[in-house]
Amino acid sequence: ASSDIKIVLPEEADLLEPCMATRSNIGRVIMENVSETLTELDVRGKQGVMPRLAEKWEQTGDGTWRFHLRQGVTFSDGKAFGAKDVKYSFDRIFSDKNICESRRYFGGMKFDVKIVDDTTIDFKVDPVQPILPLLLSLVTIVPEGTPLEFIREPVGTGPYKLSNWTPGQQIVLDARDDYWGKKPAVTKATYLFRSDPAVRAAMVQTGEADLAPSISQVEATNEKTDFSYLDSETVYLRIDGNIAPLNDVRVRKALNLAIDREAFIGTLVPQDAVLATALVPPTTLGWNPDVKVFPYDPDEAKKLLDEAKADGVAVDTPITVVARTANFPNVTEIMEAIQAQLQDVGFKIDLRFVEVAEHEVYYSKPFKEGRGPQIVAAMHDNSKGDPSFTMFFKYDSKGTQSGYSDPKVDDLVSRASAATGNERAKLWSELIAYVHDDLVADVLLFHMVGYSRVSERLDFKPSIATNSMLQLSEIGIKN
Amino acid sequence: MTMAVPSPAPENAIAAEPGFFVRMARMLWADKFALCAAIFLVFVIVMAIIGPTLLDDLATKQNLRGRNLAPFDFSRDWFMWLGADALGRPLWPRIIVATQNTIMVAAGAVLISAVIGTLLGLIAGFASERTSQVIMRVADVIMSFPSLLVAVIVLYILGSSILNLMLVLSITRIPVYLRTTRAEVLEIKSRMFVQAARVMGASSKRILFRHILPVVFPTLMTLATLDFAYVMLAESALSFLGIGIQPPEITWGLMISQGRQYLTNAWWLSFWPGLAIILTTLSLNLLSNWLRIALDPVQRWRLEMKGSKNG
Amino acid sequence: MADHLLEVRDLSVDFHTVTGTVHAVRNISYYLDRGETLAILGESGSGKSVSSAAIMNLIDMPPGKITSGEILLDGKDLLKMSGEARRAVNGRRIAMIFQDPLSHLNPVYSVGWQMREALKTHGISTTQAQAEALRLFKRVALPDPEAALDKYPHEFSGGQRQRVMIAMALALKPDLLIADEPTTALDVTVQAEVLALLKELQRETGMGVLIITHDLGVVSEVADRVVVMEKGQLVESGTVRDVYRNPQHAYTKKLIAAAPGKGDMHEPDAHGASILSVKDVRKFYGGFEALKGVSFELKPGETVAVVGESGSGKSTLARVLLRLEEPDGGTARWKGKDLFTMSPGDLFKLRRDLQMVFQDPTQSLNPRMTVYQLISEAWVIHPEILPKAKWRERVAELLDQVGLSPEHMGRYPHQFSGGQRQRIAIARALALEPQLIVCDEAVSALDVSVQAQVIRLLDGLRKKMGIAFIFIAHDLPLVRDFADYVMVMQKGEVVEFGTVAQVFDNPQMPYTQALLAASLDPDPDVQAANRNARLARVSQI
Amino acid sequence: MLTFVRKRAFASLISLVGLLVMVFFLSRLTGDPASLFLPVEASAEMKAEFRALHGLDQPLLVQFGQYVGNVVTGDLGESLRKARPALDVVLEAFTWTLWLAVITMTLVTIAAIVVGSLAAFRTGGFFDRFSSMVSLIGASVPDFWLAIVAIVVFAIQLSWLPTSGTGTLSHWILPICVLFVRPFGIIVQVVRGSMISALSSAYVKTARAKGVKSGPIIFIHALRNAMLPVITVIGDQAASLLNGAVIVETIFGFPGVGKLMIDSILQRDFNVVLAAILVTAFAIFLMNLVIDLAYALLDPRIRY
Ligand SMILES: Nc1ncnc2c1ncn2[C@@H]1O[C@H](COP(=O)(O)OP(=O)(O)OP(=O)(O)O)[C@@H](O)[C@H]1O
Ligand SMILES: Nc1ncnc2c1ncn2[C@@H]1O[C@H](COP(=O)(O)OP(=O)(O)OP(=O)(O)O)[C@@H](O)[C@H]1O
Ligand SMILES: [Mg+2]
Ligand SMILES: [Mg+2]
Ligand code: NI
Repeated sequence: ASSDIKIVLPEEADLLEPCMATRSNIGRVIMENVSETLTELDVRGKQGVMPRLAEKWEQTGDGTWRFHLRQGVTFSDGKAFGAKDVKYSFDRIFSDKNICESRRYFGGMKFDVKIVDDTTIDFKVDPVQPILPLLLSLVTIVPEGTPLEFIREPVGTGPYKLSNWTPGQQIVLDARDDYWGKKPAVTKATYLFRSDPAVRAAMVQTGEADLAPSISQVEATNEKTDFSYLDSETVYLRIDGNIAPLNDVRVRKALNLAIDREAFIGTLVPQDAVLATALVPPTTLGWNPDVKVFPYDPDEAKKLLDEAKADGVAVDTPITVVARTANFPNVTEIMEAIQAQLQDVGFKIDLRFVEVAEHEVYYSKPFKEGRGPQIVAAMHDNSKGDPSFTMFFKYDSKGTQSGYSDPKVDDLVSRASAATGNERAKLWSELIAYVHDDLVADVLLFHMVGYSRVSERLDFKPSIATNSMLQLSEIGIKN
Repeated sequence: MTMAVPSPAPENAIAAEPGFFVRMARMLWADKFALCAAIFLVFVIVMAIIGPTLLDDLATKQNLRGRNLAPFDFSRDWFMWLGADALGRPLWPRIIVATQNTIMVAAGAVLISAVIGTLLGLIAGFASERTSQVIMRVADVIMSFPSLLVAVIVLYILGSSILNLMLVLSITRIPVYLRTTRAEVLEIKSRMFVQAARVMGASSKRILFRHILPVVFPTLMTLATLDFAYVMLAESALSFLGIGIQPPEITWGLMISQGRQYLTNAWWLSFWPGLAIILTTLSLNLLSNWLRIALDPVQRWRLEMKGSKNG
Repeated sequence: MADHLLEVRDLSVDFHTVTGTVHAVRNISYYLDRGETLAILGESGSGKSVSSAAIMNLIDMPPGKITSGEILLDGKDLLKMSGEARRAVNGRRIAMIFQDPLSHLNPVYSVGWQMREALKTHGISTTQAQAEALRLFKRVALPDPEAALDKYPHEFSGGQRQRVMIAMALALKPDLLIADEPTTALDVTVQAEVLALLKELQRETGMGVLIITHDLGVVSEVADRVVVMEKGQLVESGTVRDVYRNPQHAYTKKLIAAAPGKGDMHEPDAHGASILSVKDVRKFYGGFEALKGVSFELKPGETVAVVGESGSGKSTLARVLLRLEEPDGGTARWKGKDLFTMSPGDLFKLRRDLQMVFQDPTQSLNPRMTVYQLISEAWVIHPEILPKAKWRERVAELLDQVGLSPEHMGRYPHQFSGGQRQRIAIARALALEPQLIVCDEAVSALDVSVQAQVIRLLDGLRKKMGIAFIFIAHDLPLVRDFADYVMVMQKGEVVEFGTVAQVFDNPQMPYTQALLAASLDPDPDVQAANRNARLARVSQI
Repeated sequence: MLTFVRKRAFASLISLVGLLVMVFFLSRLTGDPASLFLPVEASAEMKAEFRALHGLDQPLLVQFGQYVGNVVTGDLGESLRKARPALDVVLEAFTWTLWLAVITMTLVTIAAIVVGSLAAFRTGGFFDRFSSMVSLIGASVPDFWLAIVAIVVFAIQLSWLPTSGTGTLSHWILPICVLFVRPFGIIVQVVRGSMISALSSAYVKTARAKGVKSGPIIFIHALRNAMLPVITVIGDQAASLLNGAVIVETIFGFPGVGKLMIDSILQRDFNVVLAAILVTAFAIFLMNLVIDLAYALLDPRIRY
């Protein structure tokens, strides 16, 4: 069988910029295929952070991390890989000539990168980063001398190199002969782009493509080729807890109790989706199994509302629910159903659908002055295994999407971020429970499920990371 | 040689001319297609007026467990006969409730654009070269402004509402009417009867509206009735992109765009509203084709002859 | 019996209208032999055009309907032929010159193209067709025939368009030529040439000619036999001389009696200041100078007749005076104010006083308006003339005055005959009660009896209300009867100007003399004598 | 004629500038590209940096001044997202769209004129009823329906054609067929209406009297007289293909300018939006000029 494969993706990459590889449309093409990272998170097993370009690492007394790099690695342009490239890659991320997305993971940190020798490099970070090896799984390495401005033709150490990109039509990756690791089964991958899920599914069916990593639930009808996977996207209703009546915890609880989450499963939301108790998926460190999903209890919800009303809370104020069109599958139907359920217990809900740019205005700070009570339906993605990528932004009083300023939350977030090991897990668990049970910060809904269609000639099972990264080396070819 | 032929008996008893409405009704009766179309449109209009008050509750009652019910299961309640949507809401009451918004947006947009476009076109064809040049270049600008950009801008700045949507859609349709009208005016104004009217002292306004417009009108009507479909579908596309009408409001276009993802396994979701659009357009056009003939004295016999077989 | 070229038997044609059926032609029968010319004379609206359109299969059916009869061409019934066979007959065997050349020429093709098409349908190659078209254009005396081929219909004068139509019909060398009022727009010199051309072709090819005309002079010049129609029926037939000398039917008698050119000539007696004084008016069409400085004066109640060569700028002069076309020089003072530099507001007031009857009546009537709307529009525009309650009554009165019936009020222009449309146009001009009417060949399509009635009407108005007329015409006897002054034009210039008596009795310029000499006489004997004299003159040279 | 074209070109230039100014300011009122380019978690500083990098932090008028300065030298700026000159991005996409539009409109024009004329020739006859029905349904069918149904039938069931994409000639067939339907429906109706009047004119009688066959009578004599509204509507439809074949481009993965424009608008990639509008506007202006010249060509009574 041919070892060339075709992959059809929903959206073309604007750029193939290594430091933007955390963006899913770019990452799916180049992450670990063209551009590699020092470390890699194991998403299939339970190994945690694994070596990639770094062979091992350790933390010295003052919190400095020392990484020992792999030897004999070359870039696709023939240059040898060494510590200078790692340093350069970091310098490039922090350069003001570009806006590298990976920079956001290092917000508020001061980096001091020191080359010890050609294969050893030290990272001194202030404040100390207990999860630095995990963070480095997000940083792609480019050869020294790569322009600081965004580039369109990445050079990396990965098993593939970019051999052709016809914008609008296709991107072709070819396997490298001089790759340092195991030779992948796929020798050539062509990426095609179709926005319509039905067309993507059809292309695998007709043999025009071999892999469609995301198709819609309704298209996934063939057991042999269609697989579902937990895709690390979590749907929730972000509550702006500063504005009455949403600043009353009883009202927030009532919101939670009024929604019949189970009814969505298998109908508007795929059967395999999981009800969420936290904004992070269960595979994440510190995920708290003791937190229970709010039951569907409209009577209780009504009671809570009545109580609040008796205390003078203006529960009759219309609440605006803002959702983004095409944010996730069935968003309109789901939101309409939620609206109906909330109205059943006595809420007044104005449902508004907006396009991306406007959604952003509601979702992120600074919030508009003089706004009414607002709820934003949104989807959050954290496949990185650690809640720190979530908790600060969504709940800390300084977080850009946070609707609260709760001292206890702030304290837990800062302590957990600084902690390591079990301590870290414990603190995150505590925070998750507090946010869910006591603060009732938001209405958590579902951990979503994605579907992919894989041609029968391929041996591939999608994982939670498939949304953001698609390692060609994981794809086998049958017979 | 000469032969004389007896002179004929005076004849040709000419009947009194029937009134305008009687005549139109007779001509409508003569064209059965147009008659059906007219009846259908009356039904649509009635539904647009009373539909929402009549069926709103039925149309918004959700039932997640009965979602995407297939049509033609006559063992179910009558309102489920056309199937149910993704939230288990019965389709045909929804279509009826949606009529009001749909017709309002479509009729509003078409009327606004047709009226403004035609007026400007008449002016552009008749006025001084400079005025005409200005109008035409503005039309060029509108024409090359992608309608979606207009939509994003207007709806972003003014917010999304039925009225704004009507505005957006009408702005983008103005150039067709404008250009068509102007092109026709350029030709018609050289005709002799226009000069004759001028000799009588008819004002430009009268010449434009009484002499030129009636000649252009049928073409504009054809365009306008076709634009009905265009506007409904454009509105659907806007909804899909998140800048048009959004739930819980409903229109046929929105229903289509919501049904889009189920096209391959629950076709009825977008089929019925699509059919509603098709039937409405078809009716409008049949009626406009009929009207074109009914209003044209040279063609009118086609309908009159059929009406009174051996009149 | 069976060897007639054309025989029409018992033909009847009906038209459907909202108000009832119009019997346009009723049981008419006539025949025509090879090489013969049959003239159809008759009242305007009597069914002449319709019956000939029936021969060509050009009646829209429905709303028209041939209710009875046969039309035999060489013994074969055209009405029973298949569409295909019928088409082969049209053009190839029968050709037609239409009454209304402007609307019958395709406005978007050059006349040369239309000529060539006629020839090519006839199986002639393109280059040959070009040469033949040119030859025919020369034959019908079109000026600058080569350039004319590339011109579009609207760039011609009325008479020139008519000659294009004639050339196109003759190009086909038909066995049968139907000529519907072929010379209404031609001045008499050109008319003579065209008639001669017809005769010549007839001699060459043995063509049968069916000529529809109201001009008794034309009848006496070309026709062998004549049939007379009235109200859709054939009322009389016979040789030209018999019918002229010894008419049987009352209508025929009336017709012959009405022939103009026998009355007294007007002596201009108007006093006072002139209402219109035209000085040195010029007009260019591209490089072509259509008017080369025309000047004249007009007093209230006076009539200036403009006669002259077809294409000499008569209609152009009229259009310029009415500001339908911008002049390129000169002045025209209407009661002291210059018409050409007047503001739109003043012009509007003035429109009431100045009216025009266009040369092509069909095109000047809005096809979507009924007769009532067409005529009453004048009062919609100038409401001070008549209160709305009286409109209907007044329209009826006007229609009656021009010889139409009030029942015609609800009909649309396409439902009328050529002459009837012309009368609607006249009624419309009269509705405004203007002070000056420009009549561009306003009575050319009317049979002499109706013509006489209309002329009497105009003359009455002139006397009663002091209306002045600019009367463009080619029919010299008519001019003689109606005008005070005569202005003779040739090639954009006024070549002679004088009172009727001066011009008619004592023409100065050779062109005027030629014009008068070419005038046809209704009396076949007189005309035969004239013809012989002319031939004698030609052979002497 | 030449002076007309010159005057017209000048006027078009002015309106092109007007268009540019309008789009420039209006599009900037529709929100901040920084928050769309960067993930929601990005800090305010990063967003500020993004704006600074692309000069979006400057006062609008300054930005405009710079933009105009660049445009004059032929530089339409870089795409905010693609790190490529905006004009390159647009021209690449526009080529596809242009071909698609040209081929589709050519086919549509021919087919619609033939069908519409024949329908008018026998008004009320079977062919007229049938073709009206078909074309009207065509004009009111949602295009994505057609696209998906076409893919299901011709690509999946019958396997005659590829589902989508570019490359071979067969890739063009489905998109063109789908794009064909609506303009066809509309133009057929316009042709039909216009031809009914033309066919009842007196000059058609003349042609019949000359013995001209029905074909030339319809397509030569009447058609040219009926063409004025027809070419206007053809122009309108072509324009909407030039800047709006979004659905078809999206479904068939055709890298045209319609989809590009939508994406850029939704992402607020201003430079690409401006460049795309400039390019399509230029094409549309040119087309309108050609149409106006065509009026004069078709009808000698119209003179400029
Ligand atoms: N389409 C029509 N509908 C109704 N009546 C019609 C129609 N066409 C012609 N007629 C009537 O038929 C009669 C005969 O018309 P026709 O054109 O044959 O007259 P004509 O003898 O040629 O007169 P003219 O000398 O004025 O041209 C007229 O009274 C006219 O009103
Ligand atoms: N629009 C035009 N473009 C070019 N030439 C024109 C135009 N209109 C008229 N002409 C020319 O101007 C000349 C005068 O035309 P006009 O119509 O005034 O003649 P006329 O005297 O009325 O002739 P007739 O008796 O044949 O109607 C003609 O030679 C004609 O070819
Ligand atoms: Mg006649
Ligand atoms: Mg004239
Ligand atoms: Ni006999």
